[in-house]
Amino acid sequence: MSLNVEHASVRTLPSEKPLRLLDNAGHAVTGAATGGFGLPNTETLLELYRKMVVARRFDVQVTALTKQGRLATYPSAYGQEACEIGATAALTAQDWLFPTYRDSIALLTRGIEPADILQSFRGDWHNGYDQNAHRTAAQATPLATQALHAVGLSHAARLRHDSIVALTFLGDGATSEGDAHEAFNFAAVWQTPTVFVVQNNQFAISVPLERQTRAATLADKAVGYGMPGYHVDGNDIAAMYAVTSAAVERARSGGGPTLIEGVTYRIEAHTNSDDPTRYRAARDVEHWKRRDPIERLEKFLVSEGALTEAMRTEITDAAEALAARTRDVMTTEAELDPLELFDHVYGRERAALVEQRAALEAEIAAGAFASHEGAAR
Amino acid sequence: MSLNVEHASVRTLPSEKPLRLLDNAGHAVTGAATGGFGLPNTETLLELYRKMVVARRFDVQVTALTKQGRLATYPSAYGQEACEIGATAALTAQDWLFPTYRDSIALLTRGIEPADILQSFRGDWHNGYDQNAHRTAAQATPLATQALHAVGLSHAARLRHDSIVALTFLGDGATSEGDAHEAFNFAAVWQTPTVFVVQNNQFAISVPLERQTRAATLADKAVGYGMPGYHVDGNDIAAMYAVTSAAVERARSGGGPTLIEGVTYRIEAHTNSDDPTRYRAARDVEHWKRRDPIERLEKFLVSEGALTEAMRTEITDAAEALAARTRDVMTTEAELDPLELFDHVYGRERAALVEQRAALEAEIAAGAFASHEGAAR
Amino acid sequence: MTATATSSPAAEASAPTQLTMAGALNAALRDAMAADDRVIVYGEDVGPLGGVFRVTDGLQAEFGDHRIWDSPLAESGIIGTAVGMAMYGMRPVVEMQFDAFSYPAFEQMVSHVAKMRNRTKGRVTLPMVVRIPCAGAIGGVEHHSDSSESYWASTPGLTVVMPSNPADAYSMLREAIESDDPVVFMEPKSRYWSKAPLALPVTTAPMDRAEVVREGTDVTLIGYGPTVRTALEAADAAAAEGLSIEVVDLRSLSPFDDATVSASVRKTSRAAVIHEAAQFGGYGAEVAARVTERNFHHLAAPVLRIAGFDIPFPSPKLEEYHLPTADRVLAALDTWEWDA
Amino acid sequence: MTATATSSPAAEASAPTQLTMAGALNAALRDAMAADDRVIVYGEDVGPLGGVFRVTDGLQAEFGDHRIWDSPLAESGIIGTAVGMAMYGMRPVVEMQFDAFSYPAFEQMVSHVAKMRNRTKGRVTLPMVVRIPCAGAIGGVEHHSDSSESYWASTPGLTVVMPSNPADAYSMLREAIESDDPVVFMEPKSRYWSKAPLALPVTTAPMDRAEVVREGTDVTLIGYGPTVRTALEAADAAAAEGLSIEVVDLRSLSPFDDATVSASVRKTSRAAVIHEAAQFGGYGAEVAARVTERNFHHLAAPVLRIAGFDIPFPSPKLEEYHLPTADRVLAALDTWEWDA
Ligand SMILES: Cc1ncc(C[n+]2csc(CCOP(=O)(O)OP(=O)(O)O)c2C)c(N)n1
Ligand SMILES: Cc1ncc(C[n+]2csc(CCOP(=O)(O)OP(=O)(O)O)c2C)c(N)n1
Ligand SMILES: [Mg+2]
Ligand SMILES: [Mg+2]
Repeated sequence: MSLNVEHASVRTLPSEKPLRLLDNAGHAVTGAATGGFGLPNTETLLELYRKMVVARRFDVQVTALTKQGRLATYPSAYGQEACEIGATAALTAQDWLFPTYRDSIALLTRGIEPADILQSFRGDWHNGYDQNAHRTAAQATPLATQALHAVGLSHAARLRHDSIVALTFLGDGATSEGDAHEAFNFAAVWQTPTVFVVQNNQFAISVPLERQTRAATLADKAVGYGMPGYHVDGNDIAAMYAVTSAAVERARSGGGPTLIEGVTYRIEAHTNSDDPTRYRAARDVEHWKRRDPIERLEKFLVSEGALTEAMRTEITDAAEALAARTRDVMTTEAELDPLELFDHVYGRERAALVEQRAALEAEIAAGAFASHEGAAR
Repeated sequence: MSLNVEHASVRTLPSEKPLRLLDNAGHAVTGAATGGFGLPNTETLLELYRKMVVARRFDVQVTALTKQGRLATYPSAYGQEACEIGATAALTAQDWLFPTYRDSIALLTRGIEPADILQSFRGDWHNGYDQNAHRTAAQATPLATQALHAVGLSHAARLRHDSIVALTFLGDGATSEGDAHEAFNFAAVWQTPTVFVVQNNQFAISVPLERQTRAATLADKAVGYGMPGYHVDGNDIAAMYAVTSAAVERARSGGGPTLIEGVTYRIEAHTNSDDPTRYRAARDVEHWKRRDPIERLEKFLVSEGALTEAMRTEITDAAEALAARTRDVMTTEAELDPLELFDHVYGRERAALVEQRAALEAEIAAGAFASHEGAAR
Repeated sequence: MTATATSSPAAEASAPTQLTMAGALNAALRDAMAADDRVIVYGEDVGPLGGVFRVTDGLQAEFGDHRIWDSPLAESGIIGTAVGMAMYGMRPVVEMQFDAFSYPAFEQMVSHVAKMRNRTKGRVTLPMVVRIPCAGAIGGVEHHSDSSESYWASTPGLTVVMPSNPADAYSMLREAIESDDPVVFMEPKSRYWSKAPLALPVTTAPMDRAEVVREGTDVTLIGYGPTVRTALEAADAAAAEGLSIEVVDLRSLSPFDDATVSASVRKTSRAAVIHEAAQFGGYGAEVAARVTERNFHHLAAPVLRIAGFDIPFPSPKLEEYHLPTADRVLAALDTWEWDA
Repeated sequence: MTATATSSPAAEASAPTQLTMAGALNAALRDAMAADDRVIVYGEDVGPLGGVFRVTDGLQAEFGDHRIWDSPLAESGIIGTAVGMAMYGMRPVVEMQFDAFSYPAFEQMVSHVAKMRNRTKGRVTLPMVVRIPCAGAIGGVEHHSDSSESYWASTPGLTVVMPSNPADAYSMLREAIESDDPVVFMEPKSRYWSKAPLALPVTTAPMDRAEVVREGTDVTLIGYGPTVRTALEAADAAAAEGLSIEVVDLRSLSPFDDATVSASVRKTSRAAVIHEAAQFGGYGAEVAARVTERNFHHLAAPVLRIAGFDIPFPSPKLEEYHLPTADRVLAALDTWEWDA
């Protein structure tokens, strides 16, 4: 493969009205508003519905646990389920996901255990799951930085003729960072198999979108990189799934990167330590609650007769079981070994760290830490 | 003034064919290709012509002096005169210019003395002219960083109801840097009176444009920030001047920033230490030499009967006089005072620097530096 | 081109009230903004929210969004535009939300903020303040507890200060804003909620001076920001055992107040420096090196460094093992050959 | 997911020829690329141009543009994508064109490159090398002569090395590329054209070891990169005056080879460290601090630092006043109380 690029560059403006396959009442949309994308089949929609319900329950549970002081922090994705899950479900298990702190429910969708997802938010260790096993990078906090990692990994795969795709989530706020720009540009120039999903949830902590950009849509940014951009109703999981699936397929077949903006809303506070009453009106939140992504799909599935009572019960039970499991793990204290602090800084042993480790070990043995009375190993 | 922004954002794609008012044969262009811009009047064009001729002579002179070892380095703007001067001439003396290392001839156009421009390239001091007197920032080397300074300064002016404009130059390569993106975005969100002029000279040192972007034009980037973008023939000074003047006026009247791409070519090596034979063909350079910006305007002015022989002689004489002055100052060694190294690090005196200054003074007095035998003050 | 200042009558001194460091900083910003309309404030979430630590609380309501506003989310953009604002004559006070989120602005800080005066031979000065909530001990998740001070302090052209208490916080921030040189103003997060009775406006020692905050005769403990309290706790505990510890609060990391520190060390003949940052290449290295250079023949023992381990900052549940404590300080002093 | 290595037969040792440091680095890259096809090289101008210092000369012609290519002009992009490449199992070797142009990548370096292994409990490692042509003394204009080593060396999680001669350049770069930890590989620009007779492949001491490059009994001079030569010059000059100087080439800045350095210092009882970077907060502070901590009672005098002034790097015509010279080193040694 040569890295020489052909000169064709995509130069189409995304639709100013967000693409949509299901309207807020749960009716299938037809015509131009769909951007030519077709509704996923019922089986797929049922699976997406299940994933959203389970994720919502998880998210609500974790927020509750956080309020009880069980977690150091938790950035909720309540209301963003269609974006998070619609996009994530478009990946295969071989593909890579590069998530942010916001995207815990996407991790859940990748099959990662609650206990492992929440290790970082509980404060046990910075990251708690096996990145390689799940092909899911550690949740990134420094904004937009992970987008470059996604570009690099997917380019490496392409160099190896390994047809995987990397998808990364970005917030609306994160699009302002230099790294977002550099990631879009590297991906476009190198034509890497990368999908950028901007979850435009209208806020960066307290800062509303109009202080973040003057672009008509965040998807418009794609034009400046010569890549396709899609402006999508981010509370319509059918649209998010369809558009992302197409982007993933294009990437997989050598067609390069895509920028997708999902227009959604952050229903909860930024994190538990935030106070949104300082910067937004309750009625705005109410407005968006009436555009709930789960209800929308539910209405459609019910109207289609696809979602039975039995299914609902089964899904609710599964969600409750997961919530219970989450409560259980979060109410059991993890065994932490402070000496492990020294074990993963370098692969090669360093004399200075061996010394420091020994010093801490001696302190612990001497009972310097209440939480470790006599517990030194 | 409130910082609240209205929601209108510009969402028009720049023309894919560069805007042009004079074609390469020096004929006035009519119709859509002009983008509706009108040809500047003859007086203005004559003045621009004169500035280009003088600048070219200066640039050639400095390159020659550099080859003689009189300067540490010199990034030539040969071939980019229409961009450099067309854009710069659109400013008033009250406006600010934020140039890069490439833009020495723009400085000349601002009335800065050759000796002061060249202090940095000769290696005397990092910058040699009075930034405030000329409202021209120090030439920036870290790419794209100065664009943010331009945004900040012009925003400050706007906050003070001071109707000045800041114009900054960027290279095609520099548009890949995160700072370019952040500058475009801050300017657009704050609606600052800033004009960004990207001189697309096809190369970033050795790296050609197609490895830098996949966008159809660099001006397309404007769309992603909701600001107007113009794709202009950068070897047509009439177009560069007209488009920049309009952007400056829009900025001055509160209409916000503009991104202008001037398509041009770097005829010389990146700097004297570069070897362009390694990465581009001589015939490409020849092709662009036949699109010389000065010749183009000259043909037009001659065909219009506006440029007389007497004028030509007068302009050539002025150019030669400047070249002679440049040779003179560059062949006289500047008096440098090494103790000044300590004088401009902080405004407030620091004991450690006083000590270090005294130590150097003693070394010099003791004859430690051949170049300073007994010359300590 | 240069913005001119408006001045309002000097604020009347108020009766002492209990004020947190966050409150003192808020008052300093308010008073500076009232005194000089060239003072403008921006950053991430500093507007309606009042900053994630509420240091800018209420200021937008009071001064309007042309004096204090939320910028787009980009740190290099914040610092880079502040350079331009300062060139115009404004006095921008910008906030980096946490140490680690100042890193995207590193190039602007090192290549421009630090160098502008020098490269222009003093013609262009940058009267700007970069506020950085710093360090750990607040149970912050990943990237929220870095100690970035040595990056800044080792960069010629920057002035770097860190208050340890509400009175200094007020006084030093006012002075930083009035300075014609750019100042990196570091605010120890774990001290934001520490209180002191204060009558504002208060003027403490100049911000480039270290202060002896507790006198002693046997050992000099050098701290700054959050570790001044650690040093004082160690001094208390040591006093009970008959060891007299002098505590120096550096306050200014760049410049370093050699006179005050050397005087103390020459008196006690023993010194140790305490900081949260990793020991290797941390700010304590400079302290130890220069104290030793200047006072070698007065020292009875090597200058010790009690610092974080040479590891990335730990997760919340493990930070207590990493951070220097009074016990750890005292244990370190025990390693000296006291009879040497 | 993990890229697997192809291996080619080990290169045959060649007959010694004169090689510059740039040439040795070029050979190391060529041999590493030939030996392991996971090794890829990219950065600004590294392709057809062969790098502004010609360190990658000829490599694209030899290995093709899927192994070595020009990236867009964005340093954070270069480092950030290299993180992703390394996660996949590649072994990217990327170039920052000059020290000062690595600063836009500071966040990626500090928050990701340095921390990835730690934050993932060792599950994700980053076998990548960041090459940085460093320091001054080549008459470079503004921003082309910075010494950034203390920023990197003080960041836990990074390994930082700097060769001072062609043989080490070859051997250490090969070792850095083979390392599973990310390595900041600093190349002193002023030594690029220094020559030595070399038979390749050459293996010198492991890259985490300091080396005594000249034995002596009276003073230990500690240098790295460009200042090793300065130290050797000083040693030559001092020898004429009957002073026996031992010279240690640190080679590795992080980790620091305490064993080698302390052994030398205990023998000579006097030490000085030399570097180009500003003294305040420079790498020499760590050297002085730890050498003193570990050898205080063996030291007859304070550890000296002969370093750049605490100023931004000067313009070409003034750099000679700033850079440490052998004369300045010898003058500094004269400040010691030699009879103490
Ligand atoms: C480089 C950087 N700067 C600042 C922060 C602090 N911070 C954390 S989240 C956040 C807002 C992000 O907004 P957005 O990108 O829209 O994502 P959201 O939280 O809405 O999902 C900020 C400013 C950070 N994490 N990284
Ligand atoms: C941040 C940064 N990275 C790298 C460099 C080194 N460098 C100097 S000029 C240049 C090429 C710039 O190309 P372009 O922006 O197109 O401007 P031109 O030189 O063509 O005018 C490079 C890579 C730099 N000055 N700053
Ligand atoms: Mg958001
Ligand atoms: Mg260019």
